[in-house]
Amino acid sequence: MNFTFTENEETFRGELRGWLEMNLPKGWLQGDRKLPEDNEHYSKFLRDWQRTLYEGGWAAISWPKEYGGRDATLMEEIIYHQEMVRVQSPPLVNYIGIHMVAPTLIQMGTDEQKDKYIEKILTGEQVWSQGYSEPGAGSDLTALQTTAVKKDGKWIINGQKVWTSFAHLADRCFLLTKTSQSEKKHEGITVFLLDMDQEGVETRPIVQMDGHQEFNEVYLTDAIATDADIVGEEGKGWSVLIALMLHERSGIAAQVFTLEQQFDSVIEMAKTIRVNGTPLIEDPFVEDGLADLHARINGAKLNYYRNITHTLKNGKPGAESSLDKLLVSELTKEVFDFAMTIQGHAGVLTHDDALFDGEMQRQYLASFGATIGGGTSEVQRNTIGERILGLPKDLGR
Amino acid sequence: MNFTFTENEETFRGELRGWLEMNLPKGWLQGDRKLPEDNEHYSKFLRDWQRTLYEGGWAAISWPKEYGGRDATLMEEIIYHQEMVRVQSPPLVNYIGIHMVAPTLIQMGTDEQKDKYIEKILTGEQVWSQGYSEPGAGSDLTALQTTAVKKDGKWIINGQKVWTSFAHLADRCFLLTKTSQSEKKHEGITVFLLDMDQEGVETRPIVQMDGHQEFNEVYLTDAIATDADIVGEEGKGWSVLIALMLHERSGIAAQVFTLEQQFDSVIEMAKTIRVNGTPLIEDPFVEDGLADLHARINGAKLNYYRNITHTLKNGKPGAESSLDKLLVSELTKEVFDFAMTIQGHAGVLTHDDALFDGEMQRQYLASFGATIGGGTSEVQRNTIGERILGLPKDLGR
Amino acid sequence: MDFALSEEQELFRTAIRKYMNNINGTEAARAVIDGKLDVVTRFASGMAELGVTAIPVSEESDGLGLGALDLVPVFEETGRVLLPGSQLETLALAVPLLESYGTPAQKAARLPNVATGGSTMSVAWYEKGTSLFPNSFCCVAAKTENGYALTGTKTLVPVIGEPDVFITGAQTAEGKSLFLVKASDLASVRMLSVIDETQRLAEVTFDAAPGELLGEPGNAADMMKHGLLHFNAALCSSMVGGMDELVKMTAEYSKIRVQFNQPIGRFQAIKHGIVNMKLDLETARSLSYYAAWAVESDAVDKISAVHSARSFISKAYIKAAGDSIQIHGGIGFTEELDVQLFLKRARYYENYFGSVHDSRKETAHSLGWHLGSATRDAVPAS
Amino acid sequence: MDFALSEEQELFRTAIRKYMNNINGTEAARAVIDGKLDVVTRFASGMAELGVTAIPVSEESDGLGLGALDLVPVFEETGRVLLPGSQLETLALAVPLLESYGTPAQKAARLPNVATGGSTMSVAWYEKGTSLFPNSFCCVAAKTENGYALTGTKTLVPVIGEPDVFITGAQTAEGKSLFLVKASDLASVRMLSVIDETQRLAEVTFDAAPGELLGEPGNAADMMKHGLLHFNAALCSSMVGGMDELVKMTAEYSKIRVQFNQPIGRFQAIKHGIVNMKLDLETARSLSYYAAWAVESDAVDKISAVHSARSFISKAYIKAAGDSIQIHGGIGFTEELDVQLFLKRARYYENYFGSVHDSRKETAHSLGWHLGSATRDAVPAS
Repeated sequence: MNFTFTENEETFRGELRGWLEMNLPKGWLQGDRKLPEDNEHYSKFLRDWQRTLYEGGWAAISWPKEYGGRDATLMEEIIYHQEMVRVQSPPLVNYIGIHMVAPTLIQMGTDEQKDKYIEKILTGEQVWSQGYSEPGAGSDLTALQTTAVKKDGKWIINGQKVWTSFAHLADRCFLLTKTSQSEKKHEGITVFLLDMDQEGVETRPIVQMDGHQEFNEVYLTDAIATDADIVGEEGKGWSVLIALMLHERSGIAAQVFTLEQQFDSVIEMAKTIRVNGTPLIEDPFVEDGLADLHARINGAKLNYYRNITHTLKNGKPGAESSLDKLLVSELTKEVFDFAMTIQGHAGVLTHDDALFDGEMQRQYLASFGATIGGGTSEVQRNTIGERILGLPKDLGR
Repeated sequence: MNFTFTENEETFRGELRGWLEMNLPKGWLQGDRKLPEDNEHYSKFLRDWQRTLYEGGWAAISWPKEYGGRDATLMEEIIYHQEMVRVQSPPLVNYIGIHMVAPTLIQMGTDEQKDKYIEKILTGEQVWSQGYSEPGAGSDLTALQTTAVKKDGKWIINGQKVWTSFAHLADRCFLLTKTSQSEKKHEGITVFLLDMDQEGVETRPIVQMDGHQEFNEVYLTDAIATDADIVGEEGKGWSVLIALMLHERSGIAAQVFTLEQQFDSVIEMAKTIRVNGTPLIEDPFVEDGLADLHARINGAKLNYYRNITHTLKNGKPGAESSLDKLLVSELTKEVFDFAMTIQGHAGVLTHDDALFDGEMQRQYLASFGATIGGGTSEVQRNTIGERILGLPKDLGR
Repeated sequence: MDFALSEEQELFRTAIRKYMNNINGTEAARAVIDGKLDVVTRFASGMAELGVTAIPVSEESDGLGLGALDLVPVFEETGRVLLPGSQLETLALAVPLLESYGTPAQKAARLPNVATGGSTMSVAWYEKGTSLFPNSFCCVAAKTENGYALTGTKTLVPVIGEPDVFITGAQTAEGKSLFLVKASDLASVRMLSVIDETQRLAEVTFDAAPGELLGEPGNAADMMKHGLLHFNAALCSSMVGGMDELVKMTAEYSKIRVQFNQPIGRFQAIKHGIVNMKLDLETARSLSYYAAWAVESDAVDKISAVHSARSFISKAYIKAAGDSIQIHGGIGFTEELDVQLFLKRARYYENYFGSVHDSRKETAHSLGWHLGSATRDAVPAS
Repeated sequence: MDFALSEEQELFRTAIRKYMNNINGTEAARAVIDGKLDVVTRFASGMAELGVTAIPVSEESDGLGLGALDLVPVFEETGRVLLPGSQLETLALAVPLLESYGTPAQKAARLPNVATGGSTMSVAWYEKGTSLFPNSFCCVAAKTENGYALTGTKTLVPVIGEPDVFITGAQTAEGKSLFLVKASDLASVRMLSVIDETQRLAEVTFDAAPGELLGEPGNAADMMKHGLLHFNAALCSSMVGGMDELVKMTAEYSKIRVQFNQPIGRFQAIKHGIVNMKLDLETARSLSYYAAWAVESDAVDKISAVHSARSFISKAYIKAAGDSIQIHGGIGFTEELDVQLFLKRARYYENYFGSVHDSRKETAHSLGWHLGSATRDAVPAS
């Protein structure tokens, strides 16, 4: 058992840190991390950042070298996430392209698809979204109703997608459709690489309860794709989706480190805010609650390390790695809930009027999305119960 | 809204109090409440107590006067439970006979059955048990497998019952059997009034985790009953069971008041036990936890009062009264769990070596039965969800 | 024993709910979010026409002279639609304080006006960087020829519906005292950003503002405690109304939302989750009824009754709203649905004039747990 | 990065588990309940033969000189079968105390004997009516010609397996100090009733019992804190072993128990309940591994590592056992099944040498939360 990093790993970290210091947007490291509010400037800012990452060779470190990556080891990937979280780097606008679409195309795309997309994904020239969920297909993705029908050699796509992240900025969409009705619910699904820039595609932002608009509804009305846009085989989209998900090798590294960082800022608050001259942390309930959270957050991080160790030793993650998302997302909610409670009535103030940091109030609201998006906690518990503990499958599934 | 009792009600309370002071076993009110340990003396003690109640006219106050009851009002029943809990009266050995079997026989028994049983139930001459659960039929009573087959004019009964309370002391059993196989799971069930004193009936005590032996397994091997022992109609036992359950008019009054009393004794402990000279209650975590429990216990009691009010106004309980058992049983577990925690390591001592009252350690262990017996919390939640909130029925039921 | 609202009270609830139906749920609350503040005064007039504003005002001051129990249906129903306004502060805090501590002249000058809906009041108690409980004042009241002149800054002051008088606190030679200050005498008002956007809070400054002493000087803490018993009982009703609505909307949604070919309410994770909300709701309702009864009857256990209710319900409301969001799934996370409004409101109330721990401490002390001998709950007689 | 037990450690686990299989689950624990105390010494010898007793003893004292991590598989496996005995007290508390503070003569006199299994030790720290944390002593040690004479009464003293030496605490002129007292020098031993009947606790009295000073006089509190870091790390492993067994038996039961024509594990209330146990188990395991690593490596965050583990696991073990009883239903409430034994053991450990709140307070202080500047967790380097 050891928690040290190798010399190579530390060198890698040093190189990244040095590059970040030189290349992060101006004032970023000093705390000026405001993103532009209007869509156009926001989009440009993020695309510029991805371009910068690309030029530094830091956009897709886990990709093979031949495609412009670094063939990074798993530990390097983890260090990468640690450092990016540490500097609270701007979001990666093409996260879906870099971490999901391109690795999947590298694995199973046609040569034509690789030529057409991989480089543009890397440079950020082409931003990708994913079109999975639908109003009637949330936890149960197989219930999707968006159809693609072939007519005169073209696929005509109709339906509605929802929770399509980055769709308002995206040029392309990794789109799940139904191309045939089948008895078996995982069959008849086909994945298209859809051009978003066409008449039949309309996006409408979803306003979240925290005021942000990261997701969209996408309306598809006779949108068009071709055979060349199909990933893998027609009707075998479900296995493409599974393959895509397996590309997230480093799992929820970013969320683990972000949670840790957010907790640290709550600790900082408890040490800073004084009530009648006494720091909050001196309240025994505050101390006790934070120590409890500390233990559980550390436990979640250590679970993650244990799972990483398993991957390092066995080449692939063990079953227990599916616990990580559930633990981290629920802890995120708890941390902010507790942070709200201990601020007293002043905790209702937000933005510039906040007691400590108005962003905390927004993060509290945002935290409710953590146990819904990417698989609700309920679905996660079913999966863990059935896959890890071997409990009988749920009725109705 | 008012919480006062009428003059009649207070007179009733006074009469009962006076009678209890005169008639409780010697030393009982002063705290000498030890029951005999060996079965024979235990049984005699409890039968004597029931006889005393009977002679005072306090054994079955809610029964009609013609059967030896008092035609007590609901409020009088509640006052009765309050007072019995207040003096921590000895258990009513024939609880099942008094509160369930006899009222059911009064409602739907034959004249012969009434003549044969009612008075003996009242006097305690005949103690009753109930034979519902089986090893394979716990939460799902309809899965029962004990059969009664008619042969030469007699019913031959075979099977196994479990969780049969008081069976080791009982003379008779209110027994659920299957007399025909039916597609519909609530059909083909017949209730017999079984004589326990026969060769085909063998009882074996179940040792509970708290060391007590209140329940039994009952093995039925060619046990015999006659047509005259059937309650209601052959094959319609399920409706007999429902009728029987409806006779618990005052609901969980005894449990509500017991919970309140147990909580008071935890408060007493927190005020009494000193750590380095300071009472436990001065520990902010103890104070906070107990105040939280106080609120919820009071809430459960007030819910009960609200439901009683509903019964008083409408002649029958409202749907919400089904919440009472769930709330009280879960709170009982929480109270003792908390009581264990705050005693520190000395909390592991029990009996005469206990820090405060060794009975508390046993009650902690016993509390785990509260959310299992009489319908598990899981089943209760299903029932509430479906009957009160109108949620869809569980799959598989 | 009769633990239920009276027929008249339930009838009044029906009247209010009927009026609320015109609002179409949270429409008024959403109007405030959109900056359309005129709805506040419009609905305040509506409430006055229904007679709500006269309920707690004594008959001598042209009110109905009714008690805390009569406010229960009112605040359950306003809480159900998150009605924006200062009803709670006016009717359940300012009025009880004036009724208990005001001089005949003070009452005559203000209460009839409140009863008719012509005036609303608010409180300015919090200061920056002092206690989380609003009884630490740095604000100073200097004696003048006619009364007092207040100087200092207050924050977290509810100003929705433009109250014309604030009850505020300041230091005097005799200690912490309460004062009435007219809205027109404020030196400045700076609006604050609030997580519950259906509220309007401000930081206000007094610059030698004329203040009318309320009650005895030096007696602020006791008066606030007294006023807050009334306030918390009413606040609990408002939260119960919100919880009731949450249980309803969540149960309904779980019957119609289908996933895996099943209405999600069929899955025990969902079903039992909603049942837990229902359990909390009924406990909350019982505790809030009893709190109102105890305040109205001046029962010996009124402090523990109110603070038991408050400590339980503050937490339960937040939990119900959070669980409702989870059960609604993605759509519950959007601004489109009302669930998030209830969550923000629940959070807004959590520490309003005291935390859950504060209320539990009040409960423990009022029950005599620290005195070495137990006092029993007044109900039932036993 | 390598966060896993080594191959050797896992091999050792296999050996111990194989040996434990002969015990047939909780048979040894149940034997103690039935008063058959000879099993304790029998299994103690067995453990010694496996080399377990030599693990923490240094090579100079004829031990293996291994660290806290090597005890992890040992205590997970003994915890899994609730092995009765004083292994925890001897190997994870007395040995570390002697190794750290014993004189060469004290070590030579006792440790080789412990390593071979010839001797077991225990601690006598609690006194009646003092602190819930066992560092308040009224017991007195008077200086004599040869050493000290101890007088007083200790309670909650583990005496299972007849330990021949007790480490105890008493007041001296220099303050609270630790002493070694031979079992044969006890004036009286009175057995106590314990909720976990697989334990044997006694009240013992010293009447001028000869005591050998351990470490510096007046230094008891620090020594105990040091010893308890070792102890708590090992205790956590023992609890993790119990939790692991609970998850297994509960999951298995839920697959075979049929109600409503379904294995009950199909119902989400049951399924998610077991998943929650599993989540806690994995967190507990990670925290316990890290605690052992931190103790073995003398890491800067060893205090928070150990107390984070302890505070989480003490609670999680009780919860797992309670939930397991509920999921087992009626049969889980009987003495027949093992679940209740785990519950009683979990409860037994809950406050053993410190409560959950104590551990959280230790965590907070060791992380510098009260110093005005945060110290970061040592892992990962960042």
